[in-house]
Amino acid sequence: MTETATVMAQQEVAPGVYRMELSSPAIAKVAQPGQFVQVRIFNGNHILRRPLGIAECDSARGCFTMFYRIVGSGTRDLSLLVHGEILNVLGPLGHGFATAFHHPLLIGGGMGLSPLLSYAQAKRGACDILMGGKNAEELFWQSFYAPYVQKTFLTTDDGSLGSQGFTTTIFPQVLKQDTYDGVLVCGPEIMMRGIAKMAAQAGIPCQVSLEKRMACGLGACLSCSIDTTDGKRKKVCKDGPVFWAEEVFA
Amino acid sequence: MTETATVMAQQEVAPGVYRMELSSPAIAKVAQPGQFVQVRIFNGNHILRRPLGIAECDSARGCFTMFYRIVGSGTRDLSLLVHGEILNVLGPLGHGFATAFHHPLLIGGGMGLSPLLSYAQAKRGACDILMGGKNAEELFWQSFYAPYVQKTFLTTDDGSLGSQGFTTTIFPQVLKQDTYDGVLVCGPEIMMRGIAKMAAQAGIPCQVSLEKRMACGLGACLSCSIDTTDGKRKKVCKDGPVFWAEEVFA
Amino acid sequence: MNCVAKDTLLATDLCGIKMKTPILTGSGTFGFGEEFADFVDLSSIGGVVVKGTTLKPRRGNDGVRITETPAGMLNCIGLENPGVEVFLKETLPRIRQYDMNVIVNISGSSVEDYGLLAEKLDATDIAAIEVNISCPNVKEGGIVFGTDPKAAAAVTRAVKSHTGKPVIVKLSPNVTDIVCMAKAVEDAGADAISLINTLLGMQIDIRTWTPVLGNITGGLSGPCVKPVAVRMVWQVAQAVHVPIIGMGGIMSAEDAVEFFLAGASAVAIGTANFTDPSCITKISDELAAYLAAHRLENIHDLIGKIKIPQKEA
Amino acid sequence: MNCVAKDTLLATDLCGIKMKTPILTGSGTFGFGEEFADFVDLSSIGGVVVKGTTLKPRRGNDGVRITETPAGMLNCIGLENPGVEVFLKETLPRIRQYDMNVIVNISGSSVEDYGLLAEKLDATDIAAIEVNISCPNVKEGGIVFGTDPKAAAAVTRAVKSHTGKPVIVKLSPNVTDIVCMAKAVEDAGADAISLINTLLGMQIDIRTWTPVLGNITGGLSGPCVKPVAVRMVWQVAQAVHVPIIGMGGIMSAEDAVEFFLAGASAVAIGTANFTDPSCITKISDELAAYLAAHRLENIHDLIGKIKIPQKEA
Ligand SMILES: Cc1cc2nc3c(=O)[nH]c(=O)nc-3n(C[C@H](O)[C@H](O)[C@H](O)COP(=O)(O)OP(=O)(O)OC[C@H]3O[C@@H](n4cnc5c(N)ncnc54)[C@H](O)[C@@H]3O)c2cc1C
Ligand SMILES: Cc1cc2nc3c(=O)[nH]c(=O)nc-3n(C[C@H](O)[C@H](O)[C@H](O)COP(=O)(O)OP(=O)(O)OC[C@H]3O[C@@H](n4cnc5c(N)ncnc54)[C@H](O)[C@@H]3O)c2cc1C
Ligand SMILES: Cc1cc2nc3c(=O)[nH]c(=O)nc-3n(C[C@H](O)[C@H](O)[C@H](O)COP(=O)(O)O)c2cc1C
Ligand SMILES: Cc1cc2nc3c(=O)[nH]c(=O)nc-3n(C[C@H](O)[C@H](O)[C@H](O)COP(=O)(O)O)c2cc1C
Ligand code: FES
Ligand code: FES
Repeated sequence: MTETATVMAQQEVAPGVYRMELSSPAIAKVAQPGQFVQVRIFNGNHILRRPLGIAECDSARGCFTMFYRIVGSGTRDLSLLVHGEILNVLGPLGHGFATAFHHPLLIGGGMGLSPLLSYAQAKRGACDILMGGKNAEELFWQSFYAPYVQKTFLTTDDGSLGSQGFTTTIFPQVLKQDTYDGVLVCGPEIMMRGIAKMAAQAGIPCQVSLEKRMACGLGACLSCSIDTTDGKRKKVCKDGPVFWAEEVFA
Repeated sequence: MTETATVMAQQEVAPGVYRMELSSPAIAKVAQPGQFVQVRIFNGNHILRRPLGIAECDSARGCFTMFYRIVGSGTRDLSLLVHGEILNVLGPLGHGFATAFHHPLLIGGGMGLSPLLSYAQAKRGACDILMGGKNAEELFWQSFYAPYVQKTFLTTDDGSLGSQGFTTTIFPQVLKQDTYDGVLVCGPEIMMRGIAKMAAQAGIPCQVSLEKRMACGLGACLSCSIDTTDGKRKKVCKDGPVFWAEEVFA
Repeated sequence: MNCVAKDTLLATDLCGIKMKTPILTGSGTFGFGEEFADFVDLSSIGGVVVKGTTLKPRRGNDGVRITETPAGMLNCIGLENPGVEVFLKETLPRIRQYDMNVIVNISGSSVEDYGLLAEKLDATDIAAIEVNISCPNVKEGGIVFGTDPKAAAAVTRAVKSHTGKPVIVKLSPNVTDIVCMAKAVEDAGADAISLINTLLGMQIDIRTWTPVLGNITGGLSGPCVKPVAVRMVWQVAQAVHVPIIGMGGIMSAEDAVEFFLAGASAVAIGTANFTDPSCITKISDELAAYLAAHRLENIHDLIGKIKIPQKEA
Repeated sequence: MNCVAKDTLLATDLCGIKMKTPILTGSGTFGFGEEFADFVDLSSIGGVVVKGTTLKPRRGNDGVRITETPAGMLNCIGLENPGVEVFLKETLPRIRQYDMNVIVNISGSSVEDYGLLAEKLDATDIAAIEVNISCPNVKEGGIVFGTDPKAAAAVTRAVKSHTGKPVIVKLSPNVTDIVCMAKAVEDAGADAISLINTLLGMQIDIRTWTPVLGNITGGLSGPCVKPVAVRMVWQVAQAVHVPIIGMGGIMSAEDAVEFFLAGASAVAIGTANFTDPSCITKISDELAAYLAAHRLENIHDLIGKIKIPQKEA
């Protein structure tokens, strides 16, 4: 469905990273953790919508939030919107994370922490989070996760917060500290591949959330096709964005 | 010169007709009656600027106003701007009306009344105005002219205000009532031609203000070329928009 | 406006295809129709031109497949499709439920391919075949046929001789003389002509110094190409007798009206489906409103009705 | 950044023309330069390509000459110009004061016209001649020469044989095979190639049902055509050895960088001058800043430096 959504709040949470809250009751009501929306910016500059993950959902207030980083003209124009302005939102789209886990470990890097947040929120108290970023600044996410997760593990490339390294560096240690029945990952592909491999070795089910440029978001245009390990073609927008790791990583 | 101008006020003065006040000190300082500006709307939808006449000028406050009718996408987008938003203005452009007249009659139809207003204002108390419109609603101009002119003559196509007919219908009568040393006309071409012919017969110097679609506004692109009666080509943007009637109407 | 009025205003017949509206979807932008079923009542539109179909399945191009451009987009999907056999066995039976005109867009790498595809599709209940000789994104996409009038005619004849269905030939705008191409396929028996496919374009990432698209170049579509498309429809309409399906940048009923005035008998909506998935319904409604406001009784009263002012002596 | 740095970064030599920046103005969009003297320091830019000049004066087309389109515009000025004699006697002496590279864009209706124009211009101090074989708006605008490689070569040879000045040939994008056109004019002696002139387009007024433009069709320019222009520059750069002047929709230094990466040795700014009359200065400054930020020493380090990823096996 498409819905005209009003910007309720917008705030720069870290340099170049914004959190936008939208009033969008129909979408907020049915969204599942890991799903995304395709936003249409009405300033006349954009023929294509932009896919953004749903980060937090407040179905009672009819609102949801998105976190995004400015990387080009669409996200820049988005960042200029102020309270009361409108967007059009198509969604919720795609398949989110499996919800059957009891105590999953969420692993996110960069903006990948956005869709995972919706999972932490939906499974309040069930998850631990392992988050990685370039530096302390990029880990502003802590405060957003705090209300929903049990344990938080931090890594930064430069060691300015948590342990130095990547999420893949400390993942084995984290696994030793607790028993997880699932690992849900979202971040750069190289990180997801790394985690998926280790999770498989540890025998823990693993889901990953992929990104590909999208036009329709509905499975029609084939902009977002990927190869799956069984030799088929799948569409990130419709069959994903969340896949079982073994479906997509050989 | 180009200047970034702030919208100080915007108001719908008649159905589909807007008056916009811009803070634009550099332009307000030097603008001559009958000159125009090329406005650039910053919403990403417009490659070309739009030419609009300068209607009132307040050099002390550094502001000028424009009146425009919504006829297409540019004027529509202009009408959506609110106090505090910005435009870019290129101008003042072209040659305005001759200022040497002592008691000229201004004749305007429709949006042609906009550039004439700047003349009435500049020659405070010197001019009479003959205005024509489809109906009473279109003659909202009266109140804007009132502070600056001596006599006001009104005609409407439907007779709902002033005498019924066109400005050309009552022009001969108006000429009998007073002695004018010049006639300055702006409106539909057919009206300007009619008035110019009668003014010539009456032996009164006549100036007309023309409109042609414009791209550069600087005499460079030749979008706005017209034929003159001496067989030359002139540019409305640079050589005009005001011409002596005999220069352009055979 | 009530439904009856709308139906009468927009109903049309395009080389034998009965259509509720003269508005189709552009191949490759609307999947098989079913993907848009939540947004559009598929039985109420003119028809769905499905994604380009080839003899064998194709996985399409690698890397980035779309990118936005000023007032448009580039794509290099590369004709990813399950192949005609899967289409016939799985897709067609599945989409039958929507009660819509299905037009199948076909691409081949040889004249024989086109003939074979036509033969296979002939035995079905599809409404028509659209012959794509203009896909700029794959060598096998027929673009070689789309730039040479003789080859285009050969493909057209091959398709015509293998099917009794209406055959629509979709031309490439990347040619010097579109009229010559149109005449060649008309003479070869085309029942209608689709205009335009995408213009060949390219975008370069100035951060990485690499082409943005995986296939380096791609096809340009959207409002940016509309002036070129309207011009080609107008040129071709004066030269051929078969109906034209106009497309290229239609975002609104106003845009569609330009194509009808230029001489298109129907239009197709492509890129706009990405901007607004229910736009085809809105465009139909607004088109009906435009016709009503102009006191026209049917879309035919608009087709080719452009008035060309006579030059003064 | 100080001026010295900017000068070294942008200074270039284009087939013998010494230019302070690799940025020219597009013919027909910048008059004779003088109209923009209040907005641009004319002596500091690469050069001014003046409005298309013909043997005889031309009054151009009647009616509406420009209209806006999505991310672009159509024009049908129709080569209005005072003729080469007036240009030589009045314009050229007048604009000499600006100390700028003057490149004269010429159009003719026969091969002889082009030869004659070149001969007349040869005796002056202009920097180069740009041969327009691509104006879509007048029969005499050379478009017939612009779509046929043999005719294009003949025009090029005629100009070359009448002048010792650098000869730039400006090609039309309205062709099936731009590479073939480029090679033809290179073989005929062109010293450089300008790409692209406008795409032929059309707009219809849906209120009056008439074409918006007085000449019915017009030339499309502006950001909407940029993907097509970049693609053509890239294709031609791989096939010819002479330098290319790239143009079509450049609004910013980022846009210009795309053209340089694709293989243009210089660029020209057209339509953008209407959006912002001082844009050429801003684009030069931003281009210098881009080069500095990428630690490049001169614009040459950017030209043709696109990286084409190797396809995986
Ligand atoms: C399912 C999904 C969910 C996403 N969720 C988020 C999120 O929650 N927060 C967030 O910051 N980003 C998210 N992204 C990425 C986001 O869509 C892009 O950053 C955005 O579209 C860029 O738009 P732009 O106009 O600013 O950039 P453009 O100027 O269009 O491009 C700049 C760069 O952004 C990347 N990009 C452009 N379009 C896309 C696209 N459609 N998908 C992926 N990358 C793209 C490319 O690398 C490109 O070089 C998500 C992407 C997908 C597919
Ligand atoms: C020197 C000059 C002064 C002007 N002063 C005023 C003024 O004070 N108030 C006012 O309301 N209008 C004025 N105009 C007309 C005004 O420029 C157009 O109405 C405006 O540009 C239309 O823009 P648009 O995007 O809304 O319309 P578009 O969608 O571009 O076109 C709609 C219609 O407007 C007309 N039009 C479009 N562009 C122009 C243009 N550049 N010049 C003339 N007509 C055009 C055409 O008839 C067209 O069919 C003036 C024009 C000129 C040349
Ligand atoms: C993503 C995408 C995929 C396309 N795939 C096809 C195709 O498979 N076959 C075809 O004939 N045209 C294809 N086209 C072209 C469109 O059908 C249409 O001709 C073109 O996009 C112009 O219309 P538009 O501007 O409304 O999109 C495709 C266009 C897009 C944008
Ligand atoms: C109003 C206008 C007039 C033009 N006149 C000429 C001309 O006389 N000769 C020529 O070779 N090109 C002419 N052109 C084409 C431009 O020089 C340029 O090739 C084209 O507009 C693409 O660049 P742009 O998108 O930056 O404008 C003209 C373009 C415009 C918009
Ligand atoms: S974005 Fe269109 S199929 Fe996925
Ligand atoms: S608008 Fe360019 S010359 Fe008048």
